[in-house]
Amino acid sequence: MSGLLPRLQDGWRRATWVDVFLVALRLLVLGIVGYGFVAGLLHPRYGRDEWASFLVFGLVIGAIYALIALGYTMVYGILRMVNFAHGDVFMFGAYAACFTLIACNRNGLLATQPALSFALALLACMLVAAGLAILAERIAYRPFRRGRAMAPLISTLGLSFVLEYSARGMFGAQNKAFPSFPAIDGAVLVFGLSIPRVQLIVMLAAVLTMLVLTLVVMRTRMGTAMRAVAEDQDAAILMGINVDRVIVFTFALGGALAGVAGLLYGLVFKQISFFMGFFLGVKGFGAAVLGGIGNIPGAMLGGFSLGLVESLGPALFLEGIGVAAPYQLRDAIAYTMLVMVLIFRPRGLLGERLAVKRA
Amino acid sequence: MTELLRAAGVSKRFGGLLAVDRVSLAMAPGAIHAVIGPNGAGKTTLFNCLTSFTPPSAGEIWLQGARIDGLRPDLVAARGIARTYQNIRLFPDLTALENIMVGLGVRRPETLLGALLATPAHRATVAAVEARARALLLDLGLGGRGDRLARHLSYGDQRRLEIARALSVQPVLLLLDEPAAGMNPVESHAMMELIARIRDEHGVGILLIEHQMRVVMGISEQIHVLDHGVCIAAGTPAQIRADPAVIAAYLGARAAKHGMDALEKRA
Amino acid sequence: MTILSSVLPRRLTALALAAGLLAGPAGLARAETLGPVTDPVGVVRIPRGAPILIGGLMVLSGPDLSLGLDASRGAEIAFDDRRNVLVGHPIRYLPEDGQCSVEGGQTGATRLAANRQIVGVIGTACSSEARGGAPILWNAGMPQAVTSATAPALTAPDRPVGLQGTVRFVYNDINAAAAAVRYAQAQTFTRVATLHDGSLYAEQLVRAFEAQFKAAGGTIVAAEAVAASDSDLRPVLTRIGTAKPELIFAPIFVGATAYLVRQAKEIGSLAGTPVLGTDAVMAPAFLEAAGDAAIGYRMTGINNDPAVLGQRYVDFRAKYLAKFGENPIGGFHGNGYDAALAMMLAIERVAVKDAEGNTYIGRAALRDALMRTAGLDGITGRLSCDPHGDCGASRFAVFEYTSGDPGSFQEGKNPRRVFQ
Amino acid sequence: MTLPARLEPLALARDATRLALAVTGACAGLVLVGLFGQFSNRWLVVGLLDIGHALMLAIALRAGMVAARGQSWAGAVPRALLCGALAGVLVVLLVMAARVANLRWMLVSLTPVTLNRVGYMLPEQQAMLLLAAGGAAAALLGTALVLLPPKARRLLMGALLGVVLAGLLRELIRSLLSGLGEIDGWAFSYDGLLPAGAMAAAGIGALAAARPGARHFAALPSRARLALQLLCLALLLLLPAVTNDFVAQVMMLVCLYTLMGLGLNVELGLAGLVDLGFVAFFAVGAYTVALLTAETAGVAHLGFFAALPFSVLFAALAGFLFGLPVLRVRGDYLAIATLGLGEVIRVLVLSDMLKPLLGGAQGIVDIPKPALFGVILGSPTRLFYLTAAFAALAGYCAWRLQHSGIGRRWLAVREDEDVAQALGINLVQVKLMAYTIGAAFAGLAGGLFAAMAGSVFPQSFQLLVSVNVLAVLVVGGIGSLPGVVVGAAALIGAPEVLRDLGEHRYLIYGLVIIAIVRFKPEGLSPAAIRQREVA
Amino acid sequence: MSSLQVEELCVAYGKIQALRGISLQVPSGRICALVGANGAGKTTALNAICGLRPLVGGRVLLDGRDIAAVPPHDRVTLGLVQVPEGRRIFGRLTVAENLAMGAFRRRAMRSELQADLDEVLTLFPRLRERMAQLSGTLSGGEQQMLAMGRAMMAKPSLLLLDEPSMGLAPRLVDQIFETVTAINRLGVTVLLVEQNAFMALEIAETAYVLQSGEVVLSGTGAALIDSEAVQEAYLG
Repeated sequence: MSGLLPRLQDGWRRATWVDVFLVALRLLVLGIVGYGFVAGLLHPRYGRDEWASFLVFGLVIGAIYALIALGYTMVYGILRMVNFAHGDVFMFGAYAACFTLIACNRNGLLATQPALSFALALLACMLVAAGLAILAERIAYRPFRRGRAMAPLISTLGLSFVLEYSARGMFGAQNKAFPSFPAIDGAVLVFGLSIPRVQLIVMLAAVLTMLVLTLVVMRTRMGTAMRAVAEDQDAAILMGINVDRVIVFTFALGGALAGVAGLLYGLVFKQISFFMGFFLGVKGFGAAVLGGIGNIPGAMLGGFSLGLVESLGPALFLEGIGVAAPYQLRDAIAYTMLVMVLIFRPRGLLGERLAVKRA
Repeated sequence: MTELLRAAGVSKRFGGLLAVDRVSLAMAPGAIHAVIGPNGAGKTTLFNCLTSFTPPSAGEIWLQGARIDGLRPDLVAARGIARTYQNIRLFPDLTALENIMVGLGVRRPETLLGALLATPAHRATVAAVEARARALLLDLGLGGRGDRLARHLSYGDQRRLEIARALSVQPVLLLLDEPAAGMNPVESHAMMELIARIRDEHGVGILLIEHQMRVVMGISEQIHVLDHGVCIAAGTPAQIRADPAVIAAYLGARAAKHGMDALEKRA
Repeated sequence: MTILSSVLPRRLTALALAAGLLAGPAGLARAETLGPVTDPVGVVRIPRGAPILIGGLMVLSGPDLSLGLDASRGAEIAFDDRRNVLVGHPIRYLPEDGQCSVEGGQTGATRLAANRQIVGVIGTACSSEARGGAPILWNAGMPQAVTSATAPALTAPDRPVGLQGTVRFVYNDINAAAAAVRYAQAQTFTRVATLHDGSLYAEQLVRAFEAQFKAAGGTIVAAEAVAASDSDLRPVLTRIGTAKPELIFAPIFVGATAYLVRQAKEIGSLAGTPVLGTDAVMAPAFLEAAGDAAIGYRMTGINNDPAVLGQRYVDFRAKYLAKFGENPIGGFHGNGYDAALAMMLAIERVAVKDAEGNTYIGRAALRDALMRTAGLDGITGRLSCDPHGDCGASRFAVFEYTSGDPGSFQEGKNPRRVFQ
Repeated sequence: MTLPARLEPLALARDATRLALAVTGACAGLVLVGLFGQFSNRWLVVGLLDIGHALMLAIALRAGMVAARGQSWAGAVPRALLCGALAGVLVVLLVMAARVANLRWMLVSLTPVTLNRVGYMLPEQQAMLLLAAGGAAAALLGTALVLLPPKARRLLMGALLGVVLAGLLRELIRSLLSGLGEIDGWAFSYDGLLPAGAMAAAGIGALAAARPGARHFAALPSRARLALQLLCLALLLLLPAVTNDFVAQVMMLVCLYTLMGLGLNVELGLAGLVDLGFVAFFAVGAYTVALLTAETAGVAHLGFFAALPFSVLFAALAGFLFGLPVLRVRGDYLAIATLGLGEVIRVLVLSDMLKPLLGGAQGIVDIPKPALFGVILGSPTRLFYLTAAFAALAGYCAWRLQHSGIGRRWLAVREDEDVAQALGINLVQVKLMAYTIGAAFAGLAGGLFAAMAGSVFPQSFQLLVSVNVLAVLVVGGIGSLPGVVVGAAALIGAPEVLRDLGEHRYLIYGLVIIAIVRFKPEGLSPAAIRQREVA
Repeated sequence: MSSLQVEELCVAYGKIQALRGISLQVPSGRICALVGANGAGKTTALNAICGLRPLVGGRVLLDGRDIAAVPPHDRVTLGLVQVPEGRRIFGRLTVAENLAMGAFRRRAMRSELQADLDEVLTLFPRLRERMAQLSGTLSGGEQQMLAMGRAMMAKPSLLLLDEPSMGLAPRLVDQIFETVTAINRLGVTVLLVEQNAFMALEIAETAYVLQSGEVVLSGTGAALIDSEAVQEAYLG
């Protein structure tokens, strides 16, 4: 690049002590990561199978993060607001799927018609979650459409409490076992690695869902309208688009995806609880921001990267340093990565640069 | 006499769009210049380059002999450039007085400890700042409105308050972005007089963007006409008024002939 | 002493305090004589016909509520079993939320302590609650029957004054860890991995186990930890797998253990490795969460005489389901029941009635009676207290689940005893 | 617009049915989430009304208010009566349906006992009649609340509120009044408020609502009013001393959150920096005091007052070091970045890695209570005064800062970063100062917390704390100093006082947050400057 | 084809009166121009007509019917379509998608939409070759064409054009104005807001000159072209 040298000179002219600090910070983090990585390589603890397992685990949990992140990102894309209750929408989706499957199990449908049961559960979780997401829009967003950003944030926070403890009151405080699905038990051999079938199915289902979403957003009338509203609400109104309806649709779509995530979560982890929405919601939010909030492919990328970092990170970076119980620190690794990405790429991995014209 | 401001070949590119294209201008201390041009001609972008809000892609900007392009905006302000905005950008939830005290405070910073303990030195500073702020308000015809929230001031008052706030940082160069926008002729005239008075009393150079030609022609010593980012003409009001390129830019290319005819008729 | 005269000095002290004169330190309630009873700590007078108040201090909300709410419900059933009547007075049970934190325990305890009519408290559920709450409660002369706070420090011989009102109806970490070590040795395991979830309880147990196991000549091949909110334990299990342990000691709670046993089955290298936990998981709730993956899972538990169990627990569960609409949600409902039972029995032993039918209970006497609980046939087993207030039986056995059906839960059969 | 007369009954029936359905839905929700089940065996007024049914009646009352909207007496009364009665019948029908359908495998709160309690254990027809009558009466009351002349409305409202408050806050009231004489027996029993007490409470409520002194108060010179207000404040401060330790404990928590709220207010309210990792600085402060004072930690064994400055200092330092890189991030991105930092700190504190220093999950115990001139500040009351003193100090600092040039610069940056920068304000410096000062306040709160708790555990430093502080701020009114106190009292104090809610605490907490934000989006006590302008 | 009647329109931004009671008549099938300097209130007037700005006073009548109760997005189905200032195309959508958004409210047969699309592409042949391109990457002139084409896909009977020539090279300006007359010939009433006054006045049958939120002059386009008042309005 020909402009590099002048840019460097220019940069030096403008550098402040903050920049120096940031460079030092970057070097420090890179140094720790690099040291841990190299030291880990020198004393290999894991074989090929373990690494492959880490990869698969990361992709599976990443797929669930990604599905949750999509809901955050779509709503943010349109309203520039964060929906704290989204994690609980996910939780309700999981409960809906769980109870549908239990009902199927009670009348024997689960054993005789596994595909139908699955379809019913899918339908139930998507409907319930979409319905709750619409409720969230009604209660926590519509009244504040033109207000300050803090009010909807806090009101969705309140809604999150309400949903969580309603679920506790309605469904009980115990960990609920997700009905087992004999049809998808067992493992398959992929490239000589034994991978549980359910994980393959979940990954597949997640990818399929994302494909469907992409099709909906990219190919349908409503999806195009969503993108149009996200970009310019007034211009969309001038095209006759009912912005309110598009927003409701967006919430419903995000909710449905969270519902699917709930079902898949249940299939993989086989138990659900009223409290799980909070943690997974925060992670999903993190994944959305990591990818660049408001950006749909970004949410997917963010979800998978977060999942992979959580599953691979401790083995990759902390193993070599000799930290005690590295997997206890995986949230710390995940959040550190998130913070680092935000510091050095303030709009996330795929986020756009600051809007060009402001004044 | 050194130049107050010199811009040489300033360009600003946004993606594929060249919003400002090699614009040069020079101002003497205490001069009043105007930048005019149709919507989207790059006038505000030029202001943004001068204040470093969006640093220019190319070119150099010198203020009183020191190079300032690419400097952090607050440092540019410290060197003595202050501005107002096309769509008024006051601090709406601060009072008029506080709006001005923000600007004054930058030049007379308070210490944390002083503020916490209310030391005599601190109280003296505060008193001085407040007195100065009230004087500025009075000066711009806003006396008695100091304790009202900026958002609740009338439009004309908001415009004047914005100018007062810009003056509070004791600039050597004041950039005014459409100071008379949305005003009726009487108000515009008053604004024109105010601008001239500010120049005389505060000794600042003034560069303004304005669409109301009455204002521009009335007070500017030099006018720069921008079209598509290019400076297509520069000169005294009389020169500009007669420049066919200017008329073409404003009224439409094909109508330039008409415009000339009309002008000639009037002349 | 009338209420008026007991309150006035307090108010005067308070006013003096407000004026800036800080009075002397508050100590234990002073010796008191009321009616026929004299007690070094204080006496509660329950007028004829008035209810007898028993407090509760357990986590009832937030992520840990399955510890406390479960125990609190167990206590409620114990009161129900007595038709809510004790020494001729109706029982009023006043549960407070300790939020499984120091500050929550403190706030809940202050609220209970403010109600001078409360004779004793069921709880705490978490050791951190006990840290915050126990001194306040005992300062007010209220002994506590602990349901699931297992930190050894709570009943250590040299415990501070504030903890001396604490009587524990759950096992003590050191004993449970010792039982686990004995089991590992008996199985001639030398390579053991440990796992905790960052909770006070699990971390403490793991550390106690590690120390004792190493002292006995064993090797800890992996000492791992996860976050309490983790549901994906497979990466950490993979890591444990590379150390090739013969046993995984993971004394974590119902939800996390269910994740653990399910996911351990998915890790090839851990397919045959047994997992050992504690009493906390000896509950149908665990089978409900873990299903068939529970089969083969082992835990340390009180070594009960089958005669004291059996039908009683089945009845208990039916009552729980009828009253609360769900099966027991955690592993400490039995401890809650037993703590309440012990409290009631202790009250009965020390309560004195006067001629008008008023009842008097000495606070120190109640604590001592609680501490002298012996041979109590509870839901969790036959309980006898040691001199320091540890009443969770110190005789341990190891149990193993044989079926994943929650309906088949019956101590002795599923889980069955595999070692004692 | 007037409808043809024959359509009137139809519109009436439609309105009433719609409302009745809404009421039924709300009541069903009450039962489903278990609120009814828990509260139906607690009396609001002993022998007359339990809290569970009181909640149902409140819903019907609200429906009556809605029914009266835009109506005259003639239109409203039949609507209300019909709606209330219909809802009563529907609720009983739902109960019958629930018995038949038996969904207990899914919905755990539908226990037979609870279902029976809905209808007061009566046979179905009688239950229907009773609930219908109750619903109609409550709806009628709601209608009356809207349509009565203002003065009568105020009286009625006051009486109702009086009873409800007396019923819910009975323990607080009893402990407050216990000094005045024997009120147990006629006003309160162990089960709650007695009918006679309820009458008295209604009378007092109505009297308070009539506000006989309001006009005199308004007529007082401003100086006297200020003095009166200060007197009220002083009385409030005396409350813990004259009541009991529980009140002191709750007020101390309120003060602690006020302290944190003041810190976050500097960051968010003044400088506009959204911070969801605020708890990190709180933790730094708490652990500093713990490490420096605890006998078990073995670092320094300082006294509390010697250690406290360090906790402020270290928290401020942490704020500075975090702020430096993170403050380049804007808006919602800043929220998640700070959230991440907070979580990283919590995980590290908890970790086995740092266990040798910080104790891991076992935390640090045996932190001595503060001692001032040889007096040990051990009781909640004394700790309350200590915390209140520091909160007042912090409040004074915050007030000084807000009204200084520094505060104005923060406000300018919050209102418009670009313009502030163009005025010569160094954004990095100004934001960093806000962040550091906010962190220092949190550190102070943390230090006090450690002393109050006597031990610190990582579990006390959850994300929820940051979120609560944020909610305190928003509920109180962002940028308003009195708002912080009001918000802390509303969100931290009120739930503690209403501890009877037990396991449903967070459910109610969430509902209250939604309601406050919905109906008072500027907060309960918005920034003074706005009030001044409005007046 | 629709007629538009605006009576005593008043709009305010907070305390600032942006329109102080303007009245306009746009007869069916005609081109009407609204000219004036920056800040005169032209764009505000269009936004008020479309319902994007609440009215403080006055009425907007479309074909004689008061449309105050019609929400802005439903005004499109009445045939009232605006091409906003600065084009406001959806830059992250393709050209084809942008055009499809224009037809968002139409429940027409696929074949009918295709026919309309063909018609629009005949008006703007440049767009045909760029159908799959992200519209944010188009040049300024192409974006203007797209904005107009998008509006045409809504089958307007009254088209409001806000500064279609802004920021365009003179050659393109000519082209745009030719298209405007072509659109008008297709039977669409046009209300044209322009800074490029002479150009607008040349093609407009009637015109209004706006200054500081008031109509200061009106008449036929041809009559206004030579008036000094227009000059005055621009060059002071």
